[in-house]
Amino acid sequence: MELQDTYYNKSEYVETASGNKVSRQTVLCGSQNIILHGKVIVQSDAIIRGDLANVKTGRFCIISKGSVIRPPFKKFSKGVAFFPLQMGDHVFVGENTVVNAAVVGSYVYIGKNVVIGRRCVLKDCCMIEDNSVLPAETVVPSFARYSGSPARLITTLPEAMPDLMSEFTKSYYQHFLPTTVN
Amino acid sequence: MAYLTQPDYVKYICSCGQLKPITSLYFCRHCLKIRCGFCICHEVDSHYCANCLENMPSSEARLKKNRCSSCFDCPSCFHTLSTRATLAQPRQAAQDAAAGGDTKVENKQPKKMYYLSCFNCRWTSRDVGIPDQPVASGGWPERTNPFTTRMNQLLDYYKAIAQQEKQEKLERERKKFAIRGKYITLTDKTGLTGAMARNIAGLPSSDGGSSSAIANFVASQASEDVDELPEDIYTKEVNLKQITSMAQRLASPEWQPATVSRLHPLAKLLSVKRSQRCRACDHNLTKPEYNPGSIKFKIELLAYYHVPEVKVISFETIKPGEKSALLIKLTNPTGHEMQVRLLQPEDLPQPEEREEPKSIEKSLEKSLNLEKEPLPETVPDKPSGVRVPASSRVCPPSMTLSLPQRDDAAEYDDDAHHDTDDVILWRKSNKIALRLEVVTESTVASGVPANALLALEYSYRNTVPPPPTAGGTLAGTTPAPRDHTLYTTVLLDLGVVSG
Amino acid sequence: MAHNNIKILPGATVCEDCTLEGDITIGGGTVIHPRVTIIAEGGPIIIAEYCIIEEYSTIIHKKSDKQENPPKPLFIGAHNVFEVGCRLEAPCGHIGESNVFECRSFVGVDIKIGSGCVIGAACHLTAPQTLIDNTVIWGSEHHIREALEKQPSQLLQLDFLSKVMPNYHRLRKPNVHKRQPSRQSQDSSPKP
Amino acid sequence: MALYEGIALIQEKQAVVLDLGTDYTKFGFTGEAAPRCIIRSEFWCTTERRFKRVYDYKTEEELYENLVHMLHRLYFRHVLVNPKERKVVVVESLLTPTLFRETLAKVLFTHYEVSGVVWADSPRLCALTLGTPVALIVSIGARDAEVAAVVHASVVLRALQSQPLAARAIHDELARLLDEDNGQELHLSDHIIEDIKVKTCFVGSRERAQQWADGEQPSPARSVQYPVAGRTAITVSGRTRELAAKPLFARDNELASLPDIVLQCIMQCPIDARRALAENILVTGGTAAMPGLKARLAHELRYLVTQPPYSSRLMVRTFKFHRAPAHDNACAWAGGALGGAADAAGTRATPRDVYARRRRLRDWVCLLDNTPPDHPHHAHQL
Repeated sequence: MELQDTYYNKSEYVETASGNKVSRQTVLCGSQNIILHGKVIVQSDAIIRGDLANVKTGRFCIISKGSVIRPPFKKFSKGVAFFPLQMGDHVFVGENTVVNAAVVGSYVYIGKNVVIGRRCVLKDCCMIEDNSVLPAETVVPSFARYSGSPARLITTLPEAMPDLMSEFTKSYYQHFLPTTVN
Repeated sequence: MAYLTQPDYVKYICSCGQLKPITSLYFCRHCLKIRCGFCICHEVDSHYCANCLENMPSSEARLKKNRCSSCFDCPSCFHTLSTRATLAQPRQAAQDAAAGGDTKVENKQPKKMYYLSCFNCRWTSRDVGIPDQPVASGGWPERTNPFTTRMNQLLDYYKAIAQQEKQEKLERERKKFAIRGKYITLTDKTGLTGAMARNIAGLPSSDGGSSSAIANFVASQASEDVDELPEDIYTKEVNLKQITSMAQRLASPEWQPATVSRLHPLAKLLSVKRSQRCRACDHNLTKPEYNPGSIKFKIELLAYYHVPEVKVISFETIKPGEKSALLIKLTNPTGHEMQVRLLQPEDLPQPEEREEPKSIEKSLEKSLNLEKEPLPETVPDKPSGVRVPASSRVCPPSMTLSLPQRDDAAEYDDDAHHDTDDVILWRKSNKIALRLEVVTESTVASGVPANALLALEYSYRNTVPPPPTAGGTLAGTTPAPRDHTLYTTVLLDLGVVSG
Repeated sequence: MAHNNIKILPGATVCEDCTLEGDITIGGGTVIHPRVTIIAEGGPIIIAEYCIIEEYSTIIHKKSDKQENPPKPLFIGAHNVFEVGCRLEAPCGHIGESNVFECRSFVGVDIKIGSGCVIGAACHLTAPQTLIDNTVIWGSEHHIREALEKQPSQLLQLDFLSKVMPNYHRLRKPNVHKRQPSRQSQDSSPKP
Repeated sequence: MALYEGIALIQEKQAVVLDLGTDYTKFGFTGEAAPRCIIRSEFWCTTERRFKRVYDYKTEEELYENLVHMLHRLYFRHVLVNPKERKVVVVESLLTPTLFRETLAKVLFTHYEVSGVVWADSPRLCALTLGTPVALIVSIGARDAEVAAVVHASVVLRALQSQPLAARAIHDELARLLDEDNGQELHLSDHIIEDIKVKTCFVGSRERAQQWADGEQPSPARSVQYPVAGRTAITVSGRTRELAAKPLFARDNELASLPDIVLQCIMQCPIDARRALAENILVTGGTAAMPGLKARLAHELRYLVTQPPYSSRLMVRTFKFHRAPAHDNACAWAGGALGGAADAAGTRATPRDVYARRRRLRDWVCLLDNTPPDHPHHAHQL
């Protein structure tokens, strides 16, 4: 099925020059450390913790309502360090999902109510189904489809995943429209 | 993406009869046919570890039993184990070493020691008393299968018998007459072990030179004792946390530990990259790049890139005896302009009954290859004679639609051309949206799944040069792309017939 | 709603963007991230030292019918970690030390928790039960095992957070002037 | 010459051994001591979005698809080799339905294009792990308990016994007892029932079983509180733990309990093999690993043989048991690995071209296959 249009309240969202659409109801901590590379949608009640470490997303990412993007920490013998969190292009993060990953590649689909544990590495082209839990330091290889708690590989993704994901995020962006208030 | 999160509204009929969404279909440019995972041949391309993303040559993978040498899985919850470093207290170490009576300078500095730990269930290699290791990777104690020795004895014994039997057979053939024992006849006919029976049964072997493996072999000894229940089973409290689950036992088939204290880190199983091949013409359909982290393919003949994509935009509820509207979107994924005509499924020309057996050279090679008898069928039987029951009919417009080629730059021009046509809703670059009508018979019961078949005729420009031997193309001339008219049928899922 | 009585001890880091209702005491060294909800509707909540409470966590001291008068407090021991989106509902009682409530976990009313336990991500504990010390629960099937030792403390992380967070967040000021709890263990850790 | 031999060795790829059980599938290489994997016989079904069991089929087509998916999982997720041009040793029961065998053959030969398949029955393979000339194989799996006498490497077919006395029967009884213990219908999933069985259940002694049956209450073993996600813990009483395996030993007029079928199997064998069989018993199969089961079976056999109808017809009084060099659940597989490795050249395999021409499998029940070669019937054939 084609995506249906999603409408948002024009006053709620800020649109930047590079096409990012960010809700005013988000918590962007340390916004100077957050780089959204254009045409990124950050929906209401999402939290991005730029104060802990840098957060970078690519183009056409969608951060849905209530999700938390949080750079992970690692303990060393001499203290704690928060790692920067990098996200590629065309990434979808579902509602109420917690992302503690170190790296999220491009063309990644993360469903809703998912927990991505600390320092996970999600390679390009993978999918985490709704309600899954990825324990800390999981590496999700390309073209893998993970599901469950703890999440396991259940099947593989079609080879056309990059095109599917880029088409999906682009059309999501195109269908994410301001309500015409009269 | 909708293909992964939603049910499949549009299914294509593969040339083998399977119904699949376009994303799981392939398109063989040599046969010009749609193929699916069921009717193609999968091959192991390369081995790699999904955790450390290192390639392993297949010979090494075979040697290491397809296990990564540096990554381990948790034996308790099967999550990947992490290596953690600790500083061993030198005092402690000194005391331990003091037993040997040798306290040296190196004990002065704290030494880094490593152990394995699971971030999911908090199992650690210390839980089962595995000593910490001085190096970060490897060095973990390996266990040997308790049954290996006996299995090897048995193996040597049976191999010796097989060898002996082979020799006897050769001799027998030389003598040109067959000695058939009383016992062997029946077993030899049906059995794997029939010939071994001869030896087991103690029948005289033709020559006395039986190998030492046979002579020294001791058969298993039965005993009257069996494993009795432990005395305390009726009185002991059961601690569920100390007993392993089936999954934990079977994760290491060699040991199958029954208690948690016997769990041991599991070397991580490797993954494979697969390449896929058309069974009819042996050409590759997909071939991944060698690098485990790469998502690129050397060859990637997907239906998604070669066959017009049909997507349902929306539809009216299907009611018996009524017409309802259906909006679909057609996309031309190829780099060439495409002419598409919608047809009724019965208007399709009958496909040739059997697929042509490849190119001449290929069949020649096959016929020369004597040991490879012409195998009648390599393509599997049609899994099911897919008789697609359709509740409704789509009324296709009689016009030919022209779809421009795919143009990635055009994606950014947002405005669609809204035609004022009855059929064409809008056009945008290589996409076109159509308004169609669906007619449902009045005899269709309500509540049954509603669906309709739609056939497509489309032009396809093949840029693959024809095989050089087939046409005798002159060297130097660039082979002109050939245009083909191809057909495919899709099944549209239109919800449920309502009353 | 009863009037709010929030006591924040010196050394605690409490973001302003939080919902704190009722009689709540927050111990020194504890860090409360933004968007945390703590509601003491059934009685006071006392959070001891060196806890971490991350975004979208909810701690509710639920009202119950068999409430004693005056209501007993919900006491949360030291070094507990409440990860993003977890939810703890307890009528009263005592949560031990050094527990980890992982992301999106849920602990219902009739659950007693010892020390050093880990409630795995997205585990929903609703049935009445008692978790003895060092219990680890994980996965959708609630696998249970006993860890060898207590969960390591998060003092190093707390150290980092209490230094960094004031630079980025509006904080609530400590309002109780009591001698700072001894930070022996922290001082012993090597400085970065 | 040596060089050529080496090449020949490389060219002959190690065969794989497949034991496709009802609940668990054992898969690995010949010549190895244990299977590479023991996994549930189920696969992820993309259309139904759940794990589907291989044995859940209504039609041949469905079975064909199930097998294709299962083997794909085995080859490409676990053993990681190309199925093509590699031989397969299939471990099968003598009572495998023809439909299943033939569909499996079709999948292996036409879909995966394996070069040859050795069809081997599990009793003889189990006997291979012992190396004794005579063995009585009692195999207790997921659905059925089978008792087969292997005498000089051939199965005494007329003495073959099979009864649905295995894991399924235990699971059903366990579910019933648990409902009793907890005073409600629990509707537990198979996985939980299995887990309770594995972690808590055992087979009590004969004397105690007798006491329970007589209504006496021997002091029960400790009861266990088994926690289940999202509900209150389940009580597993000591009685339940002890009696879950009762159906295997329950006797009625049909004399179809586990010890009965063992004795009947011996009784139907040639008289001069009986004593040897009784002294060479191997109890195998996943269910045989249940604590106390082997002991109980031994005691039952020693008692029952002194009772009618056996006391007068079976002059066997000693029963001896073997220990196979493999875990109970992988015993037949290990036999397959031995047999397959010994017969490296694959002389006993059905090659693919032969299958492609004839399109049939040998089967012991088929007259075409079980007629002796010198029988006049063969003269009529080609």
